[in-house]
Amino acid sequence: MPFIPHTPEDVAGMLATLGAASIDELFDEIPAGLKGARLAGVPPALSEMEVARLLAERAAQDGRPLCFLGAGAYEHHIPAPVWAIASRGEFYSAYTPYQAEASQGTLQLIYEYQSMMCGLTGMEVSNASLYDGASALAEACLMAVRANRGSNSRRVLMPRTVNPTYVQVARSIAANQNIAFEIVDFDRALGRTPVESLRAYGGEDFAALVVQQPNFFGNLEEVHELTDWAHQNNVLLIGVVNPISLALLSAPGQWGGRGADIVCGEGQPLGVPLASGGPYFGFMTTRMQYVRQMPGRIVGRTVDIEGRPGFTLTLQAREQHIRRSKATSNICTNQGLAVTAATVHLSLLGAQGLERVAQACLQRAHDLVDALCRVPGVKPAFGPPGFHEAVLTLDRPVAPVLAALAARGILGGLDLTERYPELGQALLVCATETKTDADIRAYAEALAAVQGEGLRAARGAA
Amino acid sequence: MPFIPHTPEDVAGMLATLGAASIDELFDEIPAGLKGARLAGVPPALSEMEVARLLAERAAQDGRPLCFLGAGAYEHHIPAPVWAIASRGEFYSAYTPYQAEASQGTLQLIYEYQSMMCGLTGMEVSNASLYDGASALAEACLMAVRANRGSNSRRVLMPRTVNPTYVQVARSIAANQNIAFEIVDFDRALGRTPVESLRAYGGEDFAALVVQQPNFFGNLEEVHELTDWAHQNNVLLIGVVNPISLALLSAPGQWGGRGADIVCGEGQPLGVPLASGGPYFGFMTTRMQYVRQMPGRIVGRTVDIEGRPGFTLTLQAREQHIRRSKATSNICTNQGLAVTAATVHLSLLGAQGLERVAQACLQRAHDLVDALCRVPGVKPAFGPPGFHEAVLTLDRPVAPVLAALAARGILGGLDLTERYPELGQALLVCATETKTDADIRAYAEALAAVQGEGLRAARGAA
Amino acid sequence: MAELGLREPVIFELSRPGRHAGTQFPPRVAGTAQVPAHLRRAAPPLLPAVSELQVVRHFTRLSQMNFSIDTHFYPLGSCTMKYNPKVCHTLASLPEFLGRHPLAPESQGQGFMACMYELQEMLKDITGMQGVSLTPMAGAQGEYAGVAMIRAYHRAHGDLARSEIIVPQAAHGTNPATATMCGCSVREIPCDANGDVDLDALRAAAGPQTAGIMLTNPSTLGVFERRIEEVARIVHDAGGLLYYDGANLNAILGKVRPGDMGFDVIHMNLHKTFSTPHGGGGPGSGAVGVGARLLPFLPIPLVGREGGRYRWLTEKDAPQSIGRLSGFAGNAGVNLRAYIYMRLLGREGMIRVAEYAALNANYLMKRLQAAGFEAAYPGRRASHEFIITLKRENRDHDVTAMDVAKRLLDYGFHAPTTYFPLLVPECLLIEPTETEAKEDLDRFCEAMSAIRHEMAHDPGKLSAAPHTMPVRRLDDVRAAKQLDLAWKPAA
Amino acid sequence: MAELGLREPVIFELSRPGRHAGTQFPPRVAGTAQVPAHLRRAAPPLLPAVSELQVVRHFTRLSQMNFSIDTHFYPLGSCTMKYNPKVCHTLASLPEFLGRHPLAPESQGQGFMACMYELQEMLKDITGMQGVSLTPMAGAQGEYAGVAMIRAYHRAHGDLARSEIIVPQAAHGTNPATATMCGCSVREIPCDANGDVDLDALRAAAGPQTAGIMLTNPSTLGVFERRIEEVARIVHDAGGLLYYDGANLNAILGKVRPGDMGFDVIHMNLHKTFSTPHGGGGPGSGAVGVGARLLPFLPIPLVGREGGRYRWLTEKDAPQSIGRLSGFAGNAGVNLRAYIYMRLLGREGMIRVAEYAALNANYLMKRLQAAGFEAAYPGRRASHEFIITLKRENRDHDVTAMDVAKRLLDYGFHAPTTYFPLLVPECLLIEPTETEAKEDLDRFCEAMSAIRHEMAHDPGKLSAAPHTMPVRRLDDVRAAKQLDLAWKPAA
Ligand SMILES: Cc1ncc(COP(=O)(O)O)c(C=O)c1O
Ligand SMILES: Cc1ncc(COP(=O)(O)O)c(C=O)c1O
Repeated sequence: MPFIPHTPEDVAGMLATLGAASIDELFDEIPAGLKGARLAGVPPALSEMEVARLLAERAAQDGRPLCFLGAGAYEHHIPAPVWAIASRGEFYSAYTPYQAEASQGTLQLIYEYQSMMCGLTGMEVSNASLYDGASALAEACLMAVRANRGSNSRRVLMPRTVNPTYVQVARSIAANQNIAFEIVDFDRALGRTPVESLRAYGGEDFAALVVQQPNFFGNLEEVHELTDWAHQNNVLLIGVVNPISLALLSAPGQWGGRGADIVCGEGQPLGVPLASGGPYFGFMTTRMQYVRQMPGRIVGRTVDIEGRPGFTLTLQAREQHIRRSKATSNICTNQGLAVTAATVHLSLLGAQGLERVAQACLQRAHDLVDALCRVPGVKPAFGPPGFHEAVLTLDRPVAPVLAALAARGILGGLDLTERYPELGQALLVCATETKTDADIRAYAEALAAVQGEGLRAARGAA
Repeated sequence: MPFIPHTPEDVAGMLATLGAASIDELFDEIPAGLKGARLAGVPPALSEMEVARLLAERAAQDGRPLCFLGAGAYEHHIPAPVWAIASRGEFYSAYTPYQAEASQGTLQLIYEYQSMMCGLTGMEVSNASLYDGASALAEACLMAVRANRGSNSRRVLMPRTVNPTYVQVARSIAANQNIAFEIVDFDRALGRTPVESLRAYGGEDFAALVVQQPNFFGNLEEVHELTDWAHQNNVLLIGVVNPISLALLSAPGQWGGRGADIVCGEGQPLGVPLASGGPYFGFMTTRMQYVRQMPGRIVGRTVDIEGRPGFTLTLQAREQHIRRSKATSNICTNQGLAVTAATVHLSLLGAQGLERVAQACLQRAHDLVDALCRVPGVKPAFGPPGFHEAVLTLDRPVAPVLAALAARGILGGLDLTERYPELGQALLVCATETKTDADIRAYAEALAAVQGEGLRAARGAA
Repeated sequence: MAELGLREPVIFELSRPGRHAGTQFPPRVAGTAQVPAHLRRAAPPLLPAVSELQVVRHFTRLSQMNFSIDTHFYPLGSCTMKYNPKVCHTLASLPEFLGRHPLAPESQGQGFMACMYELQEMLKDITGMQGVSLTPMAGAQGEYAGVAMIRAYHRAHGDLARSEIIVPQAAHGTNPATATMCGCSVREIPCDANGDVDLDALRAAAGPQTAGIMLTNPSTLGVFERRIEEVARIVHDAGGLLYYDGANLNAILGKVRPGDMGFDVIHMNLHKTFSTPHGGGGPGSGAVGVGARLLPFLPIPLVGREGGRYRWLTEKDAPQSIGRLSGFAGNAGVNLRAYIYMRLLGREGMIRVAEYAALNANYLMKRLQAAGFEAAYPGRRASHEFIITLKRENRDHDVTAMDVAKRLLDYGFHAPTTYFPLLVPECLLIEPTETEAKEDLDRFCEAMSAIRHEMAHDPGKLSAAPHTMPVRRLDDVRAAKQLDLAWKPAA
Repeated sequence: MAELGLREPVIFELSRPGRHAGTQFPPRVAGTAQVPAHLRRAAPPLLPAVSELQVVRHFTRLSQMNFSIDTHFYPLGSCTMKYNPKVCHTLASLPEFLGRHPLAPESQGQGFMACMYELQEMLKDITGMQGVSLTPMAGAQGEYAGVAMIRAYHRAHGDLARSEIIVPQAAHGTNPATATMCGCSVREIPCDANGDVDLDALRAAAGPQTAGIMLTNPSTLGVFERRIEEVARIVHDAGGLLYYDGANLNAILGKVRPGDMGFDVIHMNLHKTFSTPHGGGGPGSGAVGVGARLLPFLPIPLVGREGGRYRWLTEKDAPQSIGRLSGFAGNAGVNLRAYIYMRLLGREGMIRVAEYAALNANYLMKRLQAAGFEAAYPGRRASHEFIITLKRENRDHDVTAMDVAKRLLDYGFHAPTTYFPLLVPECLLIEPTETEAKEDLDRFCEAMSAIRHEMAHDPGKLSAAPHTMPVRRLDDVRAAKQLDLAWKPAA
């Protein structure tokens, strides 16, 4: 029987011990009328060999196009040791480390992870992960409302330069607690959130201001000014950051005079494959003063009865299994395995490697924008890219161009036309350190060809 | 520095300890005139990311054709746990288990492996592996010459139904010790070695007779008769067997009245990927009475000073590191990792699974021969396949047919024309449990198309 | 210098300035792109500087300090720690799957989407539901989705007053926490002495303020709620909806379907029943299934099928959806693993899961009872799990459930869940799962018997346990008081 | 019942009739194909019947009983236990590489063959040779190929009397064993007190019967043969050829080339210098390189390049070849790993290997000397390895090199090579390799000092060591006397 080790003798012996005539008898407390599921919709069992072949065929269907898509999920080199280690059975098949003494491996790893995330973001404490970047922002908003003792507001200032999907998710999760988002517009020329646009909200009461750095367009926000404005107005500052970019960019803990209050983001760039969108992991760091408002698991270092250092889950009084309806969040299972990968990843890169990656991402985005904007009809929407993404505008509808590129094996970026109509026929493109000169050239040539075809088609039609 | 952990401070401190001014000084015993290699032929270092991309491109070049090639290397389903376990660092990156107490994992595994190989072959003792099937046959011949106390001969009877490459390898390795092979012909109709063909050698002195079961053509030898003949003539019987086939076929230990004396073969079918031919592993089992003539490592079970069972390398007095020029073989490093895979593989399949695989291989070969022989111009060279291989004859030269099939993504088999000219335009095809009805149909259709094209081309030319 | 222990320094202690794993750095790219000075990072982040071998060795050694399914029997109740087939990971890690960008066009996703579509369909059939969404990223988020749908449903019907969620005392902590997170208030109701819901209390609680009830059946008491149809009637009659916490689906797979019991919505912990890994704390996947009434509210995206092609269903297709809960489409890779597992099990295999999970649980309960342990609900069948209460042992020998848990580690077994559900004193919630062999259950019984013997004859062994782990018992109080949550370089 | 130890039953003890890992069985195939009755197996083979979880758990637990590079410092002399980059395994395991049949046509092998061709070229350059064959499957088989080529060369020149191989005493056991295997006789010559070859003895040994000399330089004494040019002259003048045992190439990579020293043929242990894994006893790869004289004799197949395409060179291209040594083309996957490693190192990286290997060895030797240990060749530079002799400690405290080796395990270090080379009494051959950090060398010194202290103050600790491993010291004599080489079911 697949995965079931019982021999006929085992079963007979066990039933005898139970004084039961059949296994089915063990289900005799289920009302007879309810019992029995035919599972007609579940196909018969396949052997591993057959499943392997099926999945290999499905995978082959999806191919391996050259990817210039970003928008929240980024292709990076993942060192081979990362998943060699994360796939080890002792990490892969362990539960949440409830029995600390039998889980020191996972616990020490999480402690190291927390330390690294604090280091990266310049904050004092980190949790052990949230589901993903989008839901982490939702949790950050909920947390800010709880944590901001100086405010009674359930309103959060949300710039339009924040990833629109994140805003959707934050809304899905926070709206049920009557938390509202005040949308803040951006500067059309610069593609960022001018502190002036906040001035309008001066005397009003808000729990928090969200700032994404680099923002959804790949541009850099004036984080220092924005943070200072927030603090001057009793508003907590939630930073949404790309962890790779932090090798180059000001740590949120150093934003403005006092630093951000809550920092969150998507951990995927740290060793987690694109993989159709998950499992990724959300990270969250904050000041020590807010630690009891933080959602999620936290690991602490302590000592055993012999005084030797060891690690354990701590501050569990915030959590659902202890505090139940009064917990800081309902989160329980989080993203341990992805965190394992990220911890190995960060250990391999270190500050120096991360900086090399970040610098390459910055440069590659510049190179990409330069190359694409040499194609007739393509223009940058704003200035040069702030990190690895940028918005371009085309002289024609974006969707057919992307479809034509896809047919040539190139994922050309994200069509922004619906989400940001004010930008016109806009396209968000991305290049990370994985892209070579040849890749960028291939995209530019394909785009030129597609634009040219369009031109010819248009001429033909005229 | 790639893989080197030394910081500048480390280096300075270490050189200071050594009283050396530079690392280069440590090489001052090398005559000056010899020193210095420019390594102009070695390209500059690449990052892991670049190497990964290069290798992915190279792999893509080679593609994944549908494979009906066998001839000593067989495509089988490899359960996912096999390499998940064999790839664990503790197995992958350990040395030969010289320090038994710190290598009980590898040692116990090898003991289990030896037990399984004894079980499969029906013999009493197994070594821990030889390089591959071909070189295992070479070692078996050398061993037989040492072990056959009743013979002074350095001659070995070698049927033509033994894999011709194995014979080449045995010759490369044994000829330098003046061991000669007497080639025994096969029955053209049945494709096997008739015991009558041996009768001619009656009164002569031979150290051993080699019998491959199933033989190179996929046919079954009359192993009982051949073994009895050997023993009647003071000749040791070396069996070359496919380990998967042993789930169905008579165990060599049961061949004839007394059983084979030395059994060897290629272990690849037991969980080792095709992988361009290696690393595979050779296995060898024998009777207890010959254990001291056996080449290779052997693990034994013993006890520690507290009486607890444990495992250790044993009978090392046979080996080069103890016996030096008088060792049974020069073999040292063997194929531990492949053995690890095989041990996991055999544990997963067990006798029942192995029998299912073997039965499927047998049936698939029948199905394949049936399907292909329905194509005009294709005929079986002998009777139905004995295991998973069979020889077909075509009505035209084989090479262009295979090339045309390859262009359609099908590896159609091995061209025997040069090796066995007496068989005419012959082709060795193979089907294992991995081949489905659809695969076999695809081959038959492609072959029909290729044969048809040939026909048309021939007609066109006429 | 001490002999070898399993102690391992914090990775920062291996760090030396100038050391690195340089092959992992990308090649330098020519160019002049720069971050404006005022936005540039002032000092490099505190990260370790170590060699690749140090990284591999450090984390390999850390891994060896874990108990896990691959190394130990792990009967952690309510967690379904069963074998995670290796092939699920192998196949989900095919390069094309790993490399697929979540926003890739549907033309580059038909293979992946086919798997997701079929998974939705299978989960519908298993639960007896009408629609399934795979996006919730763990059980708790599935619960959130479920309660949010219930709220949306009531709102859509103008039923704005329904904001109370009924939760039995035995419920998992995520249930009440979810209700709160969804802006609802929580009304806890007791269970009776047999572990069933107190129907009178339920009747009293249900009313026009009732949004719904959250129930897991079998409950976390390890017993099947026999009057489930009555429960459903009461709640439905009061205008509320029924939420099924499907974390424990392993107990009833192929035996009874939540949809048939009258539930309107269910979340499933694919990372339990469908054996995707726990990874030391995730990832999970909390797919939700709904009956007809809640169909329009399912969280997006869903995979639809039209004319043999698969496509994403989004806001436009589902305007009443409770919306998005994740940045893309949930924990896709976990869903893929669950899909693979389900194809391996097939129909027959799936039915066997509950059967052998129940057989193992009932057998182990019986044997532990025979060894002198007290079952919390001795008159009841165990489901896939059961509770032992040590209140007698606590009284007689002053040992706690925690002592027994820690001592079990020394015997080579992961401890059962302790102190949950909260309403049973000194409890151990034991879930052996179907993938463990009878011999291992027997060995576990032997260990429990040995510990029982120690209670009377060597109680210090228990209170000081564990003795053979990399650390002895840890000081949790100190951990929470003297917070040390991140490594700091020695000043 | 005992507390947890790392003991694990033999897998057959987990076996129960009727148990299996059924998902691994292929689907049943319809049909009537049968083996003739008289050739059919009588009874099923003795193999374990276990579940997939049992297999995974058993072997995972066994793995944890190993020391390995991924878990421990492993200074095993002459074995070059350095970091095996994970990426080599990952990339060699790409599905196309794993799936490629060795007899696939060249059109389905250009990618793989390009790697092999480039590997041949790099190895030529590194060794200063004219041609390289990758087919030998380990060092010893590379040696065989080398000596066989030497014999073939003499034979081709009608020089049939040359069948003696000169081997210095310090040589690895495979050297004399290989010579015998190749039908040669062995003439051992001594080394002088400094570890160099005794030139007078060499002169006396060399003559018309000399086929060649097998040498490793630096020798297994851990020192560089300084008069190598003189050695070469003597042997060449006598009409013999020079064989370089390149197992220790790690010592000289980028510093000096065997071809430049005058060697005619070399084998390389790619599994040492080029960091393919040792796998608990293989696989290896013993590629051979030759100078112009031996080019025609290289074992086949080789990869050739013509007009931008790669093709196999076989019997037809190389009629004088010593032939085939493996069923296909050697340990292709090991060669692929070596290729990947070499591309990662690149030219600069390769030169650094020897530099830092030498730095680590010399540093460790110096520190151990400072701690009171006696180096076998104190006046010499260490190469990549060096020898400590415990003859004094053996005399004064009755401790053996084996005792120290076993005790080191307790301190968390794999033991150095013991009792090899045979000519140094109570020796430890120590090879730290370049991938170990200074701190680890320092910790090793501390352990050795602690053990030194124990010799005088607690000698029983040593003679009874190890104390912390899964087993205590094993009875090797019993193992060889009461042979238990395969599991047998209890009668
Ligand atoms: C009964 C029950 N409900 C809900 C959950 C929450 O699931 P998750 O941890 O995936 O959020 C769990 C598991 O922890 C559970 O056991
Ligand atoms: C010096 C020396 N020569 C030859 C060999 C033999 O190499 P292999 O074990 O690969 O056959 C070894 C390694 O064991 C060695 O150290």
